[in-house]
Amino acid sequence: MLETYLRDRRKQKDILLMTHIVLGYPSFEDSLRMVTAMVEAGVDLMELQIPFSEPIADGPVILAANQKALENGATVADCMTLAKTVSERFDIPFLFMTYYNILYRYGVSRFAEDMARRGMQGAIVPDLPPEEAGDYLDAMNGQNLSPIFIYSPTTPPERMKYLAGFGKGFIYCVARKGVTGAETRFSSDLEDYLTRCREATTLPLAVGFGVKSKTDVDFLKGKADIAVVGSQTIRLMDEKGGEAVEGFIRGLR
Amino acid sequence: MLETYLRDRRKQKDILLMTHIVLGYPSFEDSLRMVTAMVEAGVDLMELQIPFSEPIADGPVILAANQKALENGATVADCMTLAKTVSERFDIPFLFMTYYNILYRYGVSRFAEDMARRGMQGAIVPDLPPEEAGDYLDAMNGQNLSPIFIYSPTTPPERMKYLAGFGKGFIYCVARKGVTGAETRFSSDLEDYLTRCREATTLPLAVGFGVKSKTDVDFLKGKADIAVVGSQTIRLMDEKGGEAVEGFIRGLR
Amino acid sequence: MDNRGYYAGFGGAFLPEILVATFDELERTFREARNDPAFWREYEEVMSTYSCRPTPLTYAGNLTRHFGGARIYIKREDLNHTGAHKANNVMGQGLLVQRMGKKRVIAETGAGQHGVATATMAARFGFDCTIYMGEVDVERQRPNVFWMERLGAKVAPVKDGTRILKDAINEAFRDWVSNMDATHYVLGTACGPHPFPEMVTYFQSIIGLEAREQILKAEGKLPARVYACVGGGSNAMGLFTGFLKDPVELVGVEAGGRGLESKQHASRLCSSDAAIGVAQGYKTYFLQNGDGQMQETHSIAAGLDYVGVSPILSSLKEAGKARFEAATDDEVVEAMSLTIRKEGVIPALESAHAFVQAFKEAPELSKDASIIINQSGRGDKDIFTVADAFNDPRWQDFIIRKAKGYHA
Amino acid sequence: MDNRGYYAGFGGAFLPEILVATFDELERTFREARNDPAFWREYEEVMSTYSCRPTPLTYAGNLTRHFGGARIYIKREDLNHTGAHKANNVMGQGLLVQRMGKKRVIAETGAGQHGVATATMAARFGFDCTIYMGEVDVERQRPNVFWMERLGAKVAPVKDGTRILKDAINEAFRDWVSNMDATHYVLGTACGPHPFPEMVTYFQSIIGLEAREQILKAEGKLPARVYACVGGGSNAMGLFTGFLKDPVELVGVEAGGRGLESKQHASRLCSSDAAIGVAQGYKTYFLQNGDGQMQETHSIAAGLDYVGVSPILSSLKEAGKARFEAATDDEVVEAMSLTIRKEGVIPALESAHAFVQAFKEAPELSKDASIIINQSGRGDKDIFTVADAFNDPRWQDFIIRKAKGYHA
Ligand SMILES: Cc1ncc(COP(=O)(O)O)c(C=O)c1O
Ligand SMILES: Cc1ncc(COP(=O)(O)O)c(C=O)c1O
Repeated sequence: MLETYLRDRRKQKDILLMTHIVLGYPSFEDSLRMVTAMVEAGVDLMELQIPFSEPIADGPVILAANQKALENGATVADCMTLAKTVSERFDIPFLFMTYYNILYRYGVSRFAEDMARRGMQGAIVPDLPPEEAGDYLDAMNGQNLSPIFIYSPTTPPERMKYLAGFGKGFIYCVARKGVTGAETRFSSDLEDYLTRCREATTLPLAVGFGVKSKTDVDFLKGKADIAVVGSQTIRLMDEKGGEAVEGFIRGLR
Repeated sequence: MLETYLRDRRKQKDILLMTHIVLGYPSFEDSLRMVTAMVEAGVDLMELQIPFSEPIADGPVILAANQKALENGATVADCMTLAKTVSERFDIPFLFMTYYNILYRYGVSRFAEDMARRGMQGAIVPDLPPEEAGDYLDAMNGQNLSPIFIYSPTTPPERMKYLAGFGKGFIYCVARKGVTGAETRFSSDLEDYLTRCREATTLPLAVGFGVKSKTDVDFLKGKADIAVVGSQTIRLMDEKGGEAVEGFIRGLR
Repeated sequence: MDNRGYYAGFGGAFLPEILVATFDELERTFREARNDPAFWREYEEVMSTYSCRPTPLTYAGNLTRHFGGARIYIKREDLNHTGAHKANNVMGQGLLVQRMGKKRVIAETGAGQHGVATATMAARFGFDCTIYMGEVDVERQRPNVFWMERLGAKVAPVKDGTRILKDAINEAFRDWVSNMDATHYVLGTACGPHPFPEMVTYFQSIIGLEAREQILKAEGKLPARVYACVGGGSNAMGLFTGFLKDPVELVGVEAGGRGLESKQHASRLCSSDAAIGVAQGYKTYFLQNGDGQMQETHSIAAGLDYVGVSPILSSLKEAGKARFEAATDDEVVEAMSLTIRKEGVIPALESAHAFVQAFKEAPELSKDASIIINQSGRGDKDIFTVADAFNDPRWQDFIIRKAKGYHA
Repeated sequence: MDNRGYYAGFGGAFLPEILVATFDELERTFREARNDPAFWREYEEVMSTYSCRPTPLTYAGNLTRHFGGARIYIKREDLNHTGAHKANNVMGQGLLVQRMGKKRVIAETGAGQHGVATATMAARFGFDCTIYMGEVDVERQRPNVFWMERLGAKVAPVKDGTRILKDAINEAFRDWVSNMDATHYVLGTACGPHPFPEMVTYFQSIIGLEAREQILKAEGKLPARVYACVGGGSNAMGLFTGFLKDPVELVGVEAGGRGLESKQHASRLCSSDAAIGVAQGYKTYFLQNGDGQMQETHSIAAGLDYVGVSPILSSLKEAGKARFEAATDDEVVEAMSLTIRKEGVIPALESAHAFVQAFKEAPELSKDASIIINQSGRGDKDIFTVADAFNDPRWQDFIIRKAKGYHA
């Protein structure tokens, strides 16, 4: 189970690292290379984003990657194939991240089955609050997969508790308002917010949106369990090529 | 007096000829040349049009001549000067034709005085019905000048009589609806109309609008006293030069 | 015609003889309609089911606060079908054309606004329609030409004279004297020979009647002043008529163009470049030279770019019953800009003239007082002119790209 | 949020967690306003003094005679301030924004119509305003961009995705998730997460309420059918709401583009290219591929060129309570042309879709029956598109000359 893995791993490390890539961006070969590099660099778990044409919660960098992947012909089937390859090849948990329509069109329970069969451990679906997630929760739970839910700085404490009731594996705390990829201020406000998150759930906490340096990761130590690095690696790959990514990730902790 | 002159002259000819030119078109020298040629060709009286920027009752040919004359700088004073020259030099009656604003701005009574002083015998002002013409009639009558009024095919018999009460010299019968210069059908309708005109007044009748050949003039013989040739001479001058005009006019009777 | 439509010496009917009978018929028909109480009701019915009368009187709270004086109201003629007060006049004349049993209408147009309105009326009433439009305006106002043609009207470019509005009027008269039997000339403003000034004013008076009722309802008392732009004068007469007997100051605003000293303007009532004269069938102030030749005029607003002005306005001016001011092109763009931004309404360039003067005077009036500005039309019809007035580079890029798309 | 806005399984609120609180506030505010009888009166007051509601129901006698069947009525949403029914929605949301004490609004726009309406509302209410518009549309719809800027709005071109309407919606959401505290997102149609479909329908229902009253007054009985074009579905829902409980057939007309077989259309409810899905926060029929990726759409009418459709319409379709048809681009131009010529009204290209279907069906209906077509907007705003659709060579010359004047 994802949560157990994370708790075990946390015993060995101050903070865990989760990275994020968009599958098929710019190609599936590149995706595989990125996963390899990231695992070698020591990340503890990864989000694999199935590209969607309307990635409403994503900022410009990930948005562009989604589009490019689709233009290059990425399909959900390709993503499933890659998922199988990486979970067989590497020893860390992989999660899908995507928008609900991808699951809906695939068929939610079929999607969960196929995920499980390919060794995936969970999913993050940012446009699916638990109120809309009946089928999804049934399917995920039926396959022993972890549905990851999200906290935001605007989420009131009662709702945090409510969300915790549905989440498995960990809670994804978005560090600030806005979409992925923009600047985050690692401040006392963020600290207060994480305290509220901590009080609302016993699940491990992942913090994402704007994490892009060792300083950021250090800031999170003791306040969260997982630092999530998303747009920054894509930005790096776009600017300096995939090779730069491994070094970058090694340097984060 | 104009009417007496016309009656005398009619005793000698089946029909009289009145021609029309636009003063200052294309220049005052040309105007003088045209008058000379026309008089030599035997016309019995002439309308000299003082150009106006809004010649509402004129068709394209005379309209264009008005504009050109103004563009070339023609002024009312120039027209008065030419009027003096021609009435001193030639032995036929000259009339001004123009629109009321020219008289109005000049001062109606001053205009009449100046006309008389320069030997002009009357005026045709197509946008001045007798109802609006109090000052004008006083001034013209005061100077023994002939105000020419107009009949049209839409004028009912009573109004013809009414107009005849104000007119001096002759009545100008427009041959058809429309503006100067278009085609007129010399038909039994026209004949009926002229019969109505004849019944309404004892003044001599001039017929204009569309007279442009010997056939037209012949048609009018016995039905009217004066044939008026207007646009056709300007058209001829534009197309074949002033020299062609004299021959044309000679050929009309 | 007994009543020749004189207003303290202005007006009259200086008609070619051939039109006398036609005007007699028109005047008779109008007189009868006016005396028939059912006629005005029919007119109101048409205007409320085909256009959207009564048009609102909008309280301009933001502008009021901005100027800190009188409470500013805007009469929303821009919401009329076809986008201006011109609809009132054409629909009214359309009803008269029906009464006369005529089957064809003609009209002049400058900006194109009255042409579109007339073509619209003709489509609706099933009349044939020819619109005379100066060649210069045909070139400038292509969008309106396009719509007139879609509406089934023939647009006849006038290539004579200065090739603008006054020449189009002349040409319409030339058509009329040939085809008066089945044709009515729908003159677009409160000018021309009697009964046009009276008739157009009658139809436009719906503006003032509504506005008076609306302001009394909103404010409980009459406004201190009312403002309207003055081209031929129809929207001004329409508004003023509602308040003629009231202690309300009537302010007409003419096109000051590049300034009253520049000779490039269209101010007949507040510039010494104008003098009384007779043209296009009526007596009024005209911009003319000493010989009586009409002068070229200029305004940023095509609809105000005319040499003459309603004889009724001339008489109101002489009697001191209305005050006239001029607004320059630059002032107009500025007032328009402010109005759009503050209230979200887009006055036509013509209408914006009235706003200029109202804005000058509002601050000096008491906060208890109110004023009404007539928004005679909407400005979005003027995109080509307005974009040029604002000198918008991205608009120019857009047009250039568009042109390239046509393989220019 | 207790009521999640489901209509027979369509709708819902598929929200990023960060917006949940914002939607709770919006839904609460809307609920309170709706339960406050003074609120609808305030709304009507705004719509009648700032726009010109009630808009007329115009009897189209010429078209009726032309088709020889049912009596045709046209509901005149084109006469609204800013030229379309979009005004109803934005002014209503504006009042809610005031209630919430927010100071900034954002909106998406495709054709520009909703952008202009929102910018207008923002100017009037004194809100800051940003309009998201696909880069492709910014290029195509420059006139509307020009006016939005004059109105004080910031127009943000969206360079992502297909760079049209749906991408503008995504981008507006991205703004909102960053700035929800002081910002309200004025969604332009009856789509999106709950409560938008219900809320937009509520404000647009003024169309149907008026139309019902008006037709009863004019005809003494209900119409046989009512027709509205369907983009997102707001004008259709607005009209239909007035007749939902009546024995009146509701007909929605989608963009058939180059034909339903061509894949170049925007028919979600009457084409097998569409399937149920979840995007932009709600569940409905979307034009999408087997993977759930949204497809490119096409319509001559920018305002219908959208992948999704109101969940309420989807539910009406499934329940057999409304019928949906498609009109092709060519049919639209023809119907528009006929309407302009016969009645002197200029439907927007969007609205003309409704006319196409009504014209197909009018002849088969009895002469005693009546139908209502919703003229959701006016077409003169679309001069660039319409002139291209009519392929007018003189328009092209005009643009080319204009471009030369800019030293192109
Ligand atoms: C919007 C608008 N306002 C005003 C005018 C000026 O005309 P009038 O003075 O007759 O109202 C025009 C003329 O085209 C116009 O279009
Ligand atoms: C005039 C007009 N009609 C219809 C629509 C389509 O929107 P809806 O289906 O929400 O009414 C639009 C959208 O821009 C529009 O501008």
